[in-house]
Amino acid sequence: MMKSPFSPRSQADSRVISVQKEDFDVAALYQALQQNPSSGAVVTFTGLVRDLNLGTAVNALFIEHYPGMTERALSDIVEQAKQRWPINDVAVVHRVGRLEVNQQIVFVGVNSAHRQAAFDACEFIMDYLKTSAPFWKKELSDQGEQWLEQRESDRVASKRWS
Amino acid sequence: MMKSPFSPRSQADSRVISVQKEDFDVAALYQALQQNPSSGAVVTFTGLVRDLNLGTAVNALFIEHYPGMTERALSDIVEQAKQRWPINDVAVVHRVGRLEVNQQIVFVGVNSAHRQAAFDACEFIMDYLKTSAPFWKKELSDQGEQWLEQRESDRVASKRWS
Amino acid sequence: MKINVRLFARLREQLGDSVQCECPEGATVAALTDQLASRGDNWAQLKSQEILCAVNQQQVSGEHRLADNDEVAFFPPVTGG
Amino acid sequence: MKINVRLFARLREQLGDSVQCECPEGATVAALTDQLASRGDNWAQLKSQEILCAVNQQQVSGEHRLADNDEVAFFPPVTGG
Repeated sequence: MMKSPFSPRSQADSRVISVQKEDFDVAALYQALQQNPSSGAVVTFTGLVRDLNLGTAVNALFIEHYPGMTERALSDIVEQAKQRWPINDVAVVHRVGRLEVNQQIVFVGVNSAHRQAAFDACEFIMDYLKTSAPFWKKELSDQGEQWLEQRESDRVASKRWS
Repeated sequence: MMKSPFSPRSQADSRVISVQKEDFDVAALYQALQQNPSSGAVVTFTGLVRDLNLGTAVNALFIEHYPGMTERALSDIVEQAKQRWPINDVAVVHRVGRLEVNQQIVFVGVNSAHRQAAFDACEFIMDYLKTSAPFWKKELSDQGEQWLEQRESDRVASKRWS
Repeated sequence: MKINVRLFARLREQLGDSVQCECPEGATVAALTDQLASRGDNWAQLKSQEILCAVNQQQVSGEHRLADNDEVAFFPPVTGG
Repeated sequence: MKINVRLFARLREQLGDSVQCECPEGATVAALTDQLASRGDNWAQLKSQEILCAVNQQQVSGEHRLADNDEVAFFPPVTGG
């Protein structure tokens, strides 16, 4: 059996928070979330590098973060989600460094007894991550390098939870 | 490379709809959804057999369906989702027959350029599946066998989209 | 005309998988339901508000007019997912 | 007191990774920002509304009072995910 990144199952519900250069394995992350017998629902979100952003053909992304503060911000967001919804295990993985088109950027996975809590918590974590975790994306295209601006739609999305 | 259940990538966006006795492989389903270069977001939902339902310790589920009508109802639901949101590929897999605790029941996966459409479409498909696809669950516990009743919360969830 | 009736879930367990009916030309689903309900106790539940009906695998209401060889299914509210 | 200033994303590219500052006892983040802004053109952007500030990895506002050896970070709105 594959080693679970969620430490002992008999203990309280687990949290995985990781900021890393390496790619992540959605299959292994899902498998760990699937193993909680009191969870009837697993919701996962995966963000990928798109080939096109606001009309620009993208070659790659570079993602910078603030080591230490980023992990702390992600923990805070997960903690808030656990206080708002009856969810069990949570995993948040975000990559940094250079990422090519189609590569995986971010994973958020949540399990819960019922589907609505799992969907809501997963969306909430993504919305807050987008506006309050210190990551910055630079887009590399044939037109050169460009730091991305925060989207108004992301600010709106995170405000709907408050 | 793993064979993708999504037939030729250069063609229009694909749909996978399957009603089956066999278990499904979330890793393979995810991998297919991840391969669309114009998708920046993949959302997946997996439903599992819980060990406890409304206070009863569950041993297993038996799921019955209406062959032919079920597949048609799932296609209709996916079609409606595609008309409402700018989503790309969609996969819906639902198992039938006897399922043990912790086993996978249903998978819904959606990809899209942006996360909100992927989240909304995935939730919509699950909400409609719960109220309009002809599947019936029987719960097997130490107290005997019992056909489940439709939940009021599921009726409410599906109404919020109309 | 000949109508093929199918039953699912608890209706199937109580009434059987399927039954063949003879209906007068132009009968509605409601008329077929009445005809089946008259078979006796357990069959009367087909008239319950909550029981759903599909003709040729499309959900219909009681006013739907049947045609020869239609497949008519009766079933309780669905509980998949 | 000694303050360690760190910069991220486009601020880092324009102003450098980090810089050490001397501040008077009890200085606020706003005072430190003014002091840095006075270094010249590119530094003035630290005073922009949209630039965020964290002290010891917690986001703070301009009134926050600094202590010796604090780590102060300035950065643009975040764009991860």
